[in-house]
Amino acid sequence: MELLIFYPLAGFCVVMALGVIVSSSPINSAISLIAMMLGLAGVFVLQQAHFLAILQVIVYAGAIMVLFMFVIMLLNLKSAEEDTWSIRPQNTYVSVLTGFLALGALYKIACVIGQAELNSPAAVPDDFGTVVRIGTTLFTDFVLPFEVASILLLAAMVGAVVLAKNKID
Amino acid sequence: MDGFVPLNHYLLLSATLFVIGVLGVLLRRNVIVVFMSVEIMLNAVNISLIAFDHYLNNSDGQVFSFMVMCVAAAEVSVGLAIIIAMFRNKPTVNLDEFNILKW
Amino acid sequence: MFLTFLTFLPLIGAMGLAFIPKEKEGMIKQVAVAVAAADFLLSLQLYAGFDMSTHLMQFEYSIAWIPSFGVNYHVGIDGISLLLYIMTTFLTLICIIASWSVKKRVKEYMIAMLALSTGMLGVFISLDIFLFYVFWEFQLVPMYLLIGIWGGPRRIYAAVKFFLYTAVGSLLMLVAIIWMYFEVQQQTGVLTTDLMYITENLNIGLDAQKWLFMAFFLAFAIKVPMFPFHTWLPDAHVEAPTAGSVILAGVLLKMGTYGFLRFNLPLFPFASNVFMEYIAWMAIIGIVYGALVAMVQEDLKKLVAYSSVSHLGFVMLGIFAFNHYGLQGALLQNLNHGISTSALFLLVGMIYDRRHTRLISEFGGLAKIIPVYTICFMIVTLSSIGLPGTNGFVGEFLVLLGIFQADGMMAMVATSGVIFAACYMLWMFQRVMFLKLDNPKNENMEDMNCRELITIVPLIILIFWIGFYPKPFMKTFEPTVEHLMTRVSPDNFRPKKHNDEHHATAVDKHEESSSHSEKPKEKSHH
Amino acid sequence: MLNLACLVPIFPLIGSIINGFFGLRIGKNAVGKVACGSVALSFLTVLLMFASLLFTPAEERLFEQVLFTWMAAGDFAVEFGFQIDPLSMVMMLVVTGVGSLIHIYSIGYMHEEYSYYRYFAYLNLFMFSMLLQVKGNNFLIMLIGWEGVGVSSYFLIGYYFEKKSACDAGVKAFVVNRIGDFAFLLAIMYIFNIFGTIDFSDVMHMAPEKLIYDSEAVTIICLLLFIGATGKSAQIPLYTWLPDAMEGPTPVSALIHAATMVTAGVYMVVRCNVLFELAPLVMLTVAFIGGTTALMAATIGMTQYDIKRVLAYSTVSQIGYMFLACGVGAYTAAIFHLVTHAFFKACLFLGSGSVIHGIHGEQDMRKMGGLKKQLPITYMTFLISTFAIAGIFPLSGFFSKDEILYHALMDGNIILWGMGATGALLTAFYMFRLVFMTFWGESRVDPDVHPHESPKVMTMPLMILAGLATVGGLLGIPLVHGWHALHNWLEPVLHFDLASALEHSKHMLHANGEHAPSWGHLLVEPEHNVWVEVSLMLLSLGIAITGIVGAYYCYVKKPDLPGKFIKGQWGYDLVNNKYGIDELYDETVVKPTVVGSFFLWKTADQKGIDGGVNAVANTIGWFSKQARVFQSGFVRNYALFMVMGFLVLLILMF
Repeated sequence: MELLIFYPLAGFCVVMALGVIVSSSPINSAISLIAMMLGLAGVFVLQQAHFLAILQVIVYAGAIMVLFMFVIMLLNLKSAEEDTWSIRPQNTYVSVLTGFLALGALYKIACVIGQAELNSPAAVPDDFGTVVRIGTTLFTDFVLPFEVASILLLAAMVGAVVLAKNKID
Repeated sequence: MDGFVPLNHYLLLSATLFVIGVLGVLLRRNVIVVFMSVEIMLNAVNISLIAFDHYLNNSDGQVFSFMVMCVAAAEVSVGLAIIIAMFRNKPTVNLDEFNILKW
Repeated sequence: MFLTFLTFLPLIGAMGLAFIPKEKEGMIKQVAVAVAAADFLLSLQLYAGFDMSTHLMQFEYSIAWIPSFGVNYHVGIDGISLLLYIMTTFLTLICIIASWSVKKRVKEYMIAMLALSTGMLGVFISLDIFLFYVFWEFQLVPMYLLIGIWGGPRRIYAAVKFFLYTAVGSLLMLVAIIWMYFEVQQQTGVLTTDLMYITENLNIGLDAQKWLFMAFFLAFAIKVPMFPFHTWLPDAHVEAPTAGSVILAGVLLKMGTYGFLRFNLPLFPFASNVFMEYIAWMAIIGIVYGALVAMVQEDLKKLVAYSSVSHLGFVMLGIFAFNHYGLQGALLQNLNHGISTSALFLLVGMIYDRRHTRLISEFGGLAKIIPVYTICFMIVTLSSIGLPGTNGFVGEFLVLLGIFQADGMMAMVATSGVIFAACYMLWMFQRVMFLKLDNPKNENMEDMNCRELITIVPLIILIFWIGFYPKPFMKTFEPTVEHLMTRVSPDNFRPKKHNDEHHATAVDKHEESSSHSEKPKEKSHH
Repeated sequence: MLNLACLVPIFPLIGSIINGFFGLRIGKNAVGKVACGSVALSFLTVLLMFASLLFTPAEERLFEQVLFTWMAAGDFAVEFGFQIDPLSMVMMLVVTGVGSLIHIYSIGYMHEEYSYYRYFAYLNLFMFSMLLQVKGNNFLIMLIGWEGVGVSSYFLIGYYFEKKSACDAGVKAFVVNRIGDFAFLLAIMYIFNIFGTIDFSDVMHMAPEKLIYDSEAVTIICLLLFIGATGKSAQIPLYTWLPDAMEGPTPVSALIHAATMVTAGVYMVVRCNVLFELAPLVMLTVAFIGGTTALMAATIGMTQYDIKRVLAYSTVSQIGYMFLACGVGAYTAAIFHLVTHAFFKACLFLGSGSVIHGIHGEQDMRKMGGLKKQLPITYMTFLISTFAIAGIFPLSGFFSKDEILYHALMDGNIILWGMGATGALLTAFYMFRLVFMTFWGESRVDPDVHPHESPKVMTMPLMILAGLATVGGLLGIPLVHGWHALHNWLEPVLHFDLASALEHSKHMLHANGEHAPSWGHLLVEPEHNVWVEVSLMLLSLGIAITGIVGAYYCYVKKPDLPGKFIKGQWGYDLVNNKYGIDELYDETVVKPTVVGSFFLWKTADQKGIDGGVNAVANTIGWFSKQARVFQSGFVRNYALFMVMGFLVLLILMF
């Protein structure tokens, strides 16, 4: 039952991820990425990580990707920017070579992963993956990292504002 | 096979997505697409974290994923700001054009 | 300890210079001269305290430096290095005085000169191979800077060429050093880089000797430079500033010949004998070749550089004659070349300062306007030709005498270099000093000033001193040569013709037959 | 008294140093005084020494003074020492005596020169070297002087250094001399190899015991020594420098290129007479080279118009006579001729200098003529010397030349005598051609020039030398046994016992297991036949007079005859071009050397060796360029390659 849901979802994610890196237009990439994020949210749900699945949709597919789309629109990008790259043949060779190498590596990884013995999930309590459970952990064991993360976000915000300002003076 | 997805399937998915992300980062010239590929990689890691969590009955991984998302958000906001700043100096998003630091 | 003090005094001086503000050029120069002069005067003390009756190391000082590797700071001098050492301090002083006309980055220049001095002095006193290697490489850097910063238009090319050539050679030497280091540990169980210990205790097989000899040979032959490895020299000389050329000719090249005497001969006596003939021929080719090429040069410095190749051919020939005359002649010729070629470079530098060109065709008729300069130039030229009565002759004659004992044919070809020397030097002299003064730019040239005279006169005095009374110089290396001879003498490696027993050490017959020339010509009829 | 020996060369050295360094400051007068004074002092010292040597018994007339050990290495040790024996005494007397006169003459001759001091510094330096050369007690000291005179001659020839021809001549002289020195150097080394010493007296003493008569070793040594001598003494094949050397001031030609330096080769051969006696083959060579040179130079001398060049070829020719004498073993005759030649040739050169001085620097004989009225003293002295050189009784040249011819016939063979006699004929001819063209006939002098007699300071030396040229023959009165003063004087030096030498050689050959050829015939002394000598004298006198008459006929009676005679003759052209030897050397030696050197520099050195090194560098550079693809400067590319590497590793390792 889970398998039946998992395989289409996983396949969908992989296809969309590939779509991100092969499509020549950044808009297409971005849309593929959104689709992949949504697919991943599904995978999260499968693993009982409901809270994160929601976050995935809200933060990634919502906020981050909107930002991407916004920038793409702002810069008014066309898809013809890859010309110089593909003109040089050795770049193509390198790409293909890297692709094959990646496949080979993936195969190796798969072999290693195949040895993993956990075939079924542990018995999890009901509140696994809920806001309560995550929140408790977050605010007890990981309170310091949490605060640090908030500072990071603050810094990022300030940084982004400063960088994006018209003139730096 | 009792209907559960084995852990290694998740890990394989994670690895595949990660490799795709890596390829994107390495092979694409468009800085925005590169950024997106980074996001793919981050997500791929998230899958692993959550899968392990589920199979080991532990919530720490989810907290980690949470952090990863935080970082991703911060990174994207700053990164895109940098891209905009760069674009102002040189109207292109082709990474090869940004070579003033090249020897 | 005294030796250490002397060696590092210039470096200390250089550090002191670092604290003087660079605007005070006068003060910088004065301090540099003071340090160099002190070093020179103190180094004369070495001669005074030197025991001329022994070949053993003197003024020895040894202290553990890197105990875990068995590296010692071990210094000392013997007859081979004593005069080279004093000459180094002497030429450093002269060079610093001669560098008064340097305008660019005076402070850095003086620091480089003094540091260079320490590096060179260190090479001559090191009795530990590791220490030797450190100094050997150390002195490259200031020299590289001297050429690269204060040199002529193609200075970078020349500096890099100089550096690379030398580095290539010395890397092979490093390999050989490491090999010996491990070998001596295997054989005696002692982990040491001490040269004296290795020389006495290391027993190197014949094939290994050959390889090691080659490795050291390459390093030193490039430095000397011997015939096919010489092309860095003209470039380096032409581009180097005057003082750089002087030091290069006067001291750096001597390090090559010194290396042969300190390492190749004592460490690999057998291989030395095997290669003797080839090296002697290379040296002879160098003599004739250098002279011929010098003849057609258009640039004064290049001419002198090629004449260096020729002169150092004599030195190498003397070393590889393997007899007293040759070795003593080579050691003396080493000094002579340092004196006369340095003087030539100084003199060329002087007209370069005035006219900013060294092309022979730009000059002519200088004898009329700068007579004192002409006299000095003439004397130095004659010394370089090897006129009897000047220093050049004594060394050259002993070398030729030595090689004549070994092989009359070689002596004949080598002696022809004497003719060519006259050709190129006199022709050059004529084109620069004589003929009509037809280049109007030369008309207002000033004659030598007091400072320049100070740099040249001591060299001229030495030219005649060694020419007429070389004994004070030659007696310093007599015992050392004696000792070296007993070690490398070909008789050790050739079967005694009249005796049945072959008590030659460590020789297999195969090598024997392939590598030796016949006995010297008929000695006398009994 | 003989201890003064070391002072003799030192005076001129001091003079040279004073003049060289302070010459401009002390003024011309003082310079002249210093220069002449130093040489005169040397001359006086030599006279004192001569006197004391004269009163030493003949067998003890060998005095060595060792100052210090010059160089020493192993068992090789050279002393810086002097040797005073009759031979060196003669040379010293000639050198300092003639030298003093020429110095005095130079005061007048060079008076107009700006760099007067330089001239005298060189001249004194020359005296120093020359004295060192004739006094040295071993080969190396001799070599110091030997090369020292070469250098001074280089400077003096190139004294007018603004003239290119003068400079070239100087360099040529030095380099050609160096070729000789090269051989000399090899000879010295060979001698040391055999004897273990290079001291003259030791070597000469040991030579009969250590060298086999006519063996390879002694032949090579003597040949090398002789090549050295040909360089210095301007003999075939190394004679070409001497005519060019006439670019120097005339007193220099007189002192260096006539009286003293060029005879050094003769001195050396005589000094090594023991060695040469052991090498009959070389002796023959020496004799033939000498004879050929005498003949050839004389022919060239007949065609020259430059007054100094005629004298130069005459010098070459006369030195050829000396070598001819050496070659037949008549060393006394050689030295005798050396001495008389020094007198009359110095006089001739100084006389020609006086002529040149009198007509303001003109050297071409075609622009002279009829000068005997204007230059009476010069003319008289010149004439006397010319008679002397032509060999007219009773002037000095007659005696010395005759002795040589006699020995050439008796100890040598008829060919050598024939060469000498022909040479004598030619000598008389060209010398009188010179006199007639210069002093007789119509004046062809430039009308603007008013010839004038030279000042006293110049004519005095001329007269003294002419006097010496007249009476010099008394040194060696022939015919009467025991009256040959020079022969008696030199006897201790030239004494050589051939019989015992041959005995030693035999022993050595036997020890080596070889058989000695029979040398018995060598020991037969030719008989001294007075009547042969007298008839030869008359014959040569006749020859000389024939030459003179011939010259008179051609140049006074019918001055247009030579012009007609020589027209279109290939032989004349050949001789006039000096047999093309200079051109031959230029083509076969000088040019190939220069071209070869250029080739070595441009092709072998820059393209070959340096090119090879650069090729290595370029190869490495090429590989680096290929590797540069990996170093694009883009961090992403580096990351790509890192990852590729990582992936490869991953694939390979797991």
